[in-house]
Amino acid sequence: MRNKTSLGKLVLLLVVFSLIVAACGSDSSDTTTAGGSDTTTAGGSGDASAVCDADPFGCVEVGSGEAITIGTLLVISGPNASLGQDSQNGVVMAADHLDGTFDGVNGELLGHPIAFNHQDDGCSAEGGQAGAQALAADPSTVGVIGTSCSSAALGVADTILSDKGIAIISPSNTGPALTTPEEHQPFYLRTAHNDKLQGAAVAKFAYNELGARTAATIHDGSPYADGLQAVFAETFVSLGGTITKQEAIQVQETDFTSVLTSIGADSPDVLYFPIFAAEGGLITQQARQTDGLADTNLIGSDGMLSADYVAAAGEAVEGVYLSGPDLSAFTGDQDFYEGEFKTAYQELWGGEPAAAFHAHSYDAANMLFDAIKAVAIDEGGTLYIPRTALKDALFATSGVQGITGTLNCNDLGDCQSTATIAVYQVVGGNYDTANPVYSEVASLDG
Amino acid sequence: MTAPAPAPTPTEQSSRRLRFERIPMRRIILIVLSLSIIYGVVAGSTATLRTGVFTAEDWQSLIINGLARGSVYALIAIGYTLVYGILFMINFAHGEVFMSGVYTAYFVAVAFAGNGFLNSNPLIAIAILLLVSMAVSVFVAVILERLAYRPLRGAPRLVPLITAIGASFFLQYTFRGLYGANVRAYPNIEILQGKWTIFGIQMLKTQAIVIVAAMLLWVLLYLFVARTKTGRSMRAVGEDREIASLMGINVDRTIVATFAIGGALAGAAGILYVFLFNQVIFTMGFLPGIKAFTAAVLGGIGSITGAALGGLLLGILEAVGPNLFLTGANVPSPNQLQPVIAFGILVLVLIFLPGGFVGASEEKRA
Amino acid sequence: MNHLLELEGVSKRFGGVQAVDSVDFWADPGEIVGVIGPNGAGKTTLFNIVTGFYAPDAGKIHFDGHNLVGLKPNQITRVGVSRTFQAVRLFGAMTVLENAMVGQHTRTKAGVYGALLNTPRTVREEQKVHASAIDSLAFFGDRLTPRINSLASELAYADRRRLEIARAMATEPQLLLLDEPAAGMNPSEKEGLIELIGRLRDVKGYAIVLIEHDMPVIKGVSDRVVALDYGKKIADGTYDEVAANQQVIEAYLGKAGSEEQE
Amino acid sequence: MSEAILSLRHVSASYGPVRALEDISIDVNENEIVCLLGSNAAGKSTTLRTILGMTRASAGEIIFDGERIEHLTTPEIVSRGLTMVPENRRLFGKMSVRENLEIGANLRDDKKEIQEDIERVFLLFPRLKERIRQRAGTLSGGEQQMLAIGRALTARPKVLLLDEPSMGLAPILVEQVFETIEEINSQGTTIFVVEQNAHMALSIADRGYVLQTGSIVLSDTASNLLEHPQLSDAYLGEME
Amino acid sequence: MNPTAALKPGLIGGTVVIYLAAIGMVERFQDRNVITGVVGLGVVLILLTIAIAAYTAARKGRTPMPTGALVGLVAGGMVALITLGFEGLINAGVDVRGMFVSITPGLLETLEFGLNPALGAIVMALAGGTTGLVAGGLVGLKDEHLRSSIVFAVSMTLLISLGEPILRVTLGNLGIPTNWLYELGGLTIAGTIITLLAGFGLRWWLMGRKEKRQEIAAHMPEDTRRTWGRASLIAAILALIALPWVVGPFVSDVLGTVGLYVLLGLGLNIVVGYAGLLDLGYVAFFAVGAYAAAIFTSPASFLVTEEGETFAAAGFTNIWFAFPFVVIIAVVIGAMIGAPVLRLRGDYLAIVTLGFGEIIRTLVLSDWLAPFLGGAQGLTRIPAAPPESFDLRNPQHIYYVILAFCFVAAYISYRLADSRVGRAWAAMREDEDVAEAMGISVVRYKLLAFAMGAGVGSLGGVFFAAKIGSIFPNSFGLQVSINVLAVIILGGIGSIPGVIVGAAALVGLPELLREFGEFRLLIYGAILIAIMIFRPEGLLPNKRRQRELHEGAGSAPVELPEGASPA
Repeated sequence: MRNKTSLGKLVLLLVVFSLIVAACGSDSSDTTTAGGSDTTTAGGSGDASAVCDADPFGCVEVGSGEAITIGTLLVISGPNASLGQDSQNGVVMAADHLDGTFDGVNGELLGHPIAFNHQDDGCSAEGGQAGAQALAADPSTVGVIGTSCSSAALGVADTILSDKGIAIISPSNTGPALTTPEEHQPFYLRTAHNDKLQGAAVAKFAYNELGARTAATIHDGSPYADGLQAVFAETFVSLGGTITKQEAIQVQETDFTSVLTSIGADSPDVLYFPIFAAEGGLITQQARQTDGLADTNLIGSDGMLSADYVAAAGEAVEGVYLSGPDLSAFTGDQDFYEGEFKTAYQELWGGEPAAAFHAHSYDAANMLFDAIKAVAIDEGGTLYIPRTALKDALFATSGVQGITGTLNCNDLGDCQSTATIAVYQVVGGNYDTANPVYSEVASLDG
Repeated sequence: MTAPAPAPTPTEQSSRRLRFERIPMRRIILIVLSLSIIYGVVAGSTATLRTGVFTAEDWQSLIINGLARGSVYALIAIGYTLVYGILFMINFAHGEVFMSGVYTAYFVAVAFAGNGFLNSNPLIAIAILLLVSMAVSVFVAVILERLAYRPLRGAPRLVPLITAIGASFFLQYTFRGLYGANVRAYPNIEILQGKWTIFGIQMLKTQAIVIVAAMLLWVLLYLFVARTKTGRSMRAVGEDREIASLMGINVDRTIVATFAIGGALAGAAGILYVFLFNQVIFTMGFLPGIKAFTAAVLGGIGSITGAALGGLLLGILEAVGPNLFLTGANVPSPNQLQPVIAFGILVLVLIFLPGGFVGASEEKRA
Repeated sequence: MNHLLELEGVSKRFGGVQAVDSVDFWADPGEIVGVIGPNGAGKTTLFNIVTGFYAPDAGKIHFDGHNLVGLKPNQITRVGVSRTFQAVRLFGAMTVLENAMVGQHTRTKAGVYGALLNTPRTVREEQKVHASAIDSLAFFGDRLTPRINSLASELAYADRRRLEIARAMATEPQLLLLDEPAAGMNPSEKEGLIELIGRLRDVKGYAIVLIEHDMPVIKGVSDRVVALDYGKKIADGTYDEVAANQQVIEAYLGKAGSEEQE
Repeated sequence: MSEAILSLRHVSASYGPVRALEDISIDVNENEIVCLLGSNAAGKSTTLRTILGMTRASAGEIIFDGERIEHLTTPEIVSRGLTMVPENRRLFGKMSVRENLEIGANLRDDKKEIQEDIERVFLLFPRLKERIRQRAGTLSGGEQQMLAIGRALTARPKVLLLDEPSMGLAPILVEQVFETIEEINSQGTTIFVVEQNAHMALSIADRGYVLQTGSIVLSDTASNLLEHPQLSDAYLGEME
Repeated sequence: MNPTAALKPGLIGGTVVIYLAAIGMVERFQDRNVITGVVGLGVVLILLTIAIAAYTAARKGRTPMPTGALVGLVAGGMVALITLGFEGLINAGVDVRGMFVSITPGLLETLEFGLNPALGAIVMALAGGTTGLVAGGLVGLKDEHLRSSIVFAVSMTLLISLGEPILRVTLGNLGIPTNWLYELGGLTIAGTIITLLAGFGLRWWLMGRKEKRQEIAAHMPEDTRRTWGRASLIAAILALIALPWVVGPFVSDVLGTVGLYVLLGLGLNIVVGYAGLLDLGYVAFFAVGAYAAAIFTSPASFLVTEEGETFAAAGFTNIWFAFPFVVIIAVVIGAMIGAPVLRLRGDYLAIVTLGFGEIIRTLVLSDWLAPFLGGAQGLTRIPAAPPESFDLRNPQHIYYVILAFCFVAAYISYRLADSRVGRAWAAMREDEDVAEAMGISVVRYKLLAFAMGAGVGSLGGVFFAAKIGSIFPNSFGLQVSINVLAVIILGGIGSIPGVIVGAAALVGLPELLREFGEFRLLIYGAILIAIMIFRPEGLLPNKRRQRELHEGAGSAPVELPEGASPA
């Protein structure tokens, strides 16, 4: 994971250099070849050159002992950095776990180490473009985990990478537009759920389970929140409810009492604010102190499904509903996420996860690793990974258990095409991912 | 002038042109602009009030709220105003001075919460937090002056302003590197929870405390500046640096003292801020900083009273403005437009009262 | 209205100070008027009022048929009044030539399009500006011409004064207001200045009003001298008349001095 | 001239490229009133500013009370007993009369004695006592000059420098001011005054120097200077 | 040698290293190989800092070599001690990372060279000392040729290693194999040695030829020199034209972004550099340009109806037709915003313009105007401009468009600077009162500058929209204004080549080092401060501006006005 500084070589190099300088020209280069290769069986079969020639985008060639380069294109600077950093942590952990343990050292894939090319999507279109161009330009990029923000992907990163035949899997793009038939790019997939699923599920939960008939929404100007609240409002109205107000706030603001007073004037049954931890926490606190909102149910979404949010909201968080993937529906090792994974996360990154998307990115990275295993052809230690075949393998992902649920990629790249969306309630200062108060299998087709 | 008018001579022509140019176009545009804004505000407000969406209690609590956040702006604004009063530079990085103290005190608060001290001895704990926050802010402010601003004394005015913008980013990202990018929640202090009813008005304890504490600090500062030797030196250096040194005042030390006092108030403002909003993040200084600066300009930069009034006014306008002016006009999501109102007011004040509400007119000719 | 510049009852107050108190003042074409008075008498304020930097509280100002009250400084320059400043205010980062070229601003028209397209008109205009600036500078013999490409801030002090006058000349004024042109000059430079001011009037035909403390200069150039004290005009006449005026002597030397003289 | 409390030896100073003072030497003896005369821009103010370290001397020595001070900062020089009533008064206009007087004593800690000194100033200028709470900026010109002198006095200087105390004052006030200066001198303070009102200044001074374009052209006793034919040439021009 | 003299620079150097470590820079940089398997960028950062401290101190000391070694030893020792301190705290069970998130096990491992703490500390101190010794030795090296060649060789090696993302791809495009040079993002050992030798030899050779060249240049006749100048200009233009195809799409994209900032910088330069108005809300015009272009052309816009195609018929769905209108709109808006506020003094104007920038950003984000401007969802699907073969979404294509408009803007700037208008601006910048007295209508010229800046800025917006294809409100934050300002300040306010250098350094370099994006603003801030303190005129200053900034006393009044007017 981290480069070690080889002291001996460094000193040697310095000495050699000064000798060279002193002698002014006498050369004593000693070239060492990097470590040997151990052959592991790769999943792909057949004659590499034939397969590669047949693939319209060719193959990525990973020489013996060379690393398999995985790109990430996540927001790691600016105010949203914690979101992207969290996702990036998930990707790194997936590589770490290739050898079955979280030990801070990357495992190997098919006998090759994993190298990352971390790029910043800046949570903006221009950031997505620049980062995608950088990844696309590197012929060794096998696949990309990203982007963090839908605006960095839509028409930008998805197009640029698809044009190059590089698969891109987003752990946190939820904007519906990305996987509509008009907009979808052939190499784009995502493990995040489409807003259509989550927004609609929350609306159904509010109307059917909570018996809410009036609702208000707040978004923070991000396409994510705006998209979710729009789907929610649409579904809620179609179910027969009334939307009293659709408000918006500015990020990095801290005082939302005037918004809440305005919403409180109608005393809605539900306030849905699918935003992020900082502002979400403040809204939760301030809503509890607002007169008209005393009996209003507060609902957030996976942008707030994090320890950060719970901490930020303080005691006011009690009773808040949060939607997200149904982690309890995971049929594999029940304790893996809560136990081994979360412990390792804290160990490695020095704190609780700041967002929910590290899980999605962990799944995305594993999806990519599995697909590589399936299509790579090993010839004498050199791997040949055909790009189109890799993409096809990714789109063929079906019934795979990830920590966010079962991954079934549809033709438009939604790997949570049928997802179990859960609503958790915060009780006793925490939400229990093992015991959702509501769970629904939602399907994009339905 | 009964005779047929002769062809205008060149002088007359230019005279006519001058007569046209003498019309104060700018003033006319400004009057039209202000009238239309006043019309919009009045019409919007009456429409809102007529709908009766908001009750009197709603308005009351909004105003209290505005006062509380305005009090925080006021304390930060005083830091801008003090520095401006003495150096005539906008210390753009003052918002980061504010952030540095309260963010550092967070770790003390967490430790106190961990061992129960925070709720067993809340007053002592809060006093220590206040001290830590103020000390760190003072430290950052003084270092900033020494390393970034002092080498630039006497440079053209824009040079220190640009430096300050640089310092703002530098400090923000230094603290991001040190303390991380996550939002962090201050632990709850139990005695601050709940509401009080004062003069028949219900308000949160925290709001009441913040308003009172800010007023107290303001009075203390006012007395400090008016009564102490250091305060007098600050005023003297602000009025005439050369004559101040003729009075035996050490100008450098006085400037450092000014930064330190501004820093101390920012540190205190930080703790009041977390009473209200109890979270910290490395970017938290930027917006309050800009707003406090706006408040300082509103009140008349250089004036301590002006900064306090400007802060309160801005706080109230932000809290009440969008709902009052825009709801009636059927603007969707009016509260999203808060910056438009805040900065709109700033622009209008600077156009019509270049010296702010309190300060004397700064323009040297009409 | 037969004077070139005519001030009637002009007053200006700053806070508690009546800087200019109901002053009548005039200058005729081709006339050189010296304005004298002790420090703080309101001389520079008077200049600032005429050139539009201050609006008078009361009074009328006419110049060449224009009412100057309410005009901005740049408009007043356009109708033909130009000035220098008490503390030389050159564009220090510009060359000597550029300073003089700026003076030509109101006499030229080229705008953005002209500059971009480099139209023949612009080219001609630039040539004219250049020539006229050179011409203004040449008026000072070999003092400025050899230095046209040096920075204004690099000039010797007296040359800066000269350049400021040259820059004012480049605006092609009818009336030139000089604020203490001799300040900081040595006696021989002052001699030259007296000669120069005379030449300005004779060759260029300007009317000139100058504020000056240096009495030999005032005596050497003025057709008429106006004395101010505490914002009031206390004397107006030839140099000898004004110099003999008891009020003027008291204003200058102090009462004690004048008593001793008696 | 060993008893000189303040002496300038071959001092030169410039403003940017312009030489303002050229090799000037001045001695002020204890308990004297010495005046420096000269026309506008002759370098009078520069001389005072150079003594106080507000403008740096480019050459020469300035000796005060046996110590070289040309390298010290202004506050350090003031702390040694030298202060100035600046040209145009330059009071702290936003402060009250009392505060202006108090700030003059900024370097002193003896509260009681400061109070006594302030009372002494009020004795000298009873008008100021009436205006004790007023903001200095709202005083009339004469009152401002009184306050400026009072502000300098509360520093208890050994030598008081005055820069054009008569400027902008009505003749009657000018006389008052100079009478006060004589009185201050008689109480034991050495005076070095820069003035354009030559007759007034010479009438109270012991000795005088005449400055012309940065150089001393005349120096003599006050009475001799009053008679000196060159004085009117150099300073008053050809007015007489 | 005075040992205490080494204390201060040593401690400063050590503090800087600790700072860099504590904010996480060392650890993040260590992920990047400099020489693969030998040394990472984090360690290079530490050693470089110590070397600089030692070098500076050694230059002042009379005995450079021991001074340098001592400074390095002090710095290294300090770092070692603090590292040990952290180890101790962590071992004592103190949750150091609870506060300082960047003090990670990985960082400590790096600081200890992967050895055990005590041994690591000794090695760190010794490494510091050795580095200082080498740095001091360089100072002491009398042979100018040798010293310069060594410094050059090391810097070139570092640059070639850091330039790996571009160089590997570029060389690959040119068909040159790079396996011998690069490995896992860093240089190979063999590559390092070859690069060092090549750098050393190149510099040595160049230095030898320098004198000869100077001699030739001195004797070159005037017209030959002019021919040479013209030839090199043509060569430069040809190089600019050939560039995108040599460097490939990624670097072309970066070049396009750099070009965009050059365009914006040239526009802001008119406002700040020529007219002297500090505008902190320049992004407003960038936003106006981008949104106007999108509204005219995007099928998502309210102007373009599903079937009506009213605007399509007028040719508006094409960005080429739209852009003149966009510029006119921006100029009008610029004048409208400028008119009421231009009389404000410098720093007030700065804040008001900042406010306008925020107002515009809020408006494009708002739900209120969302039906027109798209609100949070932005405006997407901005169509590619014809002809189809010249798709602007292709970085290699849009590069040419931006390049062309940069030339236009540079030409405008260049022509204006020396015209009547430029003189009026320069005069106004130096002294508004005197400019007014010279007949210059200050308000009119300020307005002109503002409007022109707005026009150029909107042009930047148009091509931004064309390049990205979809625009979102968060692309138009205060950050953009600050970036553009930083670009022109770094390059030199008022200087046209300065804008290019500034954009290349502040926009180009960070794009190439995107993986360190989190430190971008930190470095921005540091650069702004450093430039203002040490070189306020920028890297490639405009001559006139340089004088203004260094003048100080030059234009001050000579004698303090004795009879100052009662103002």
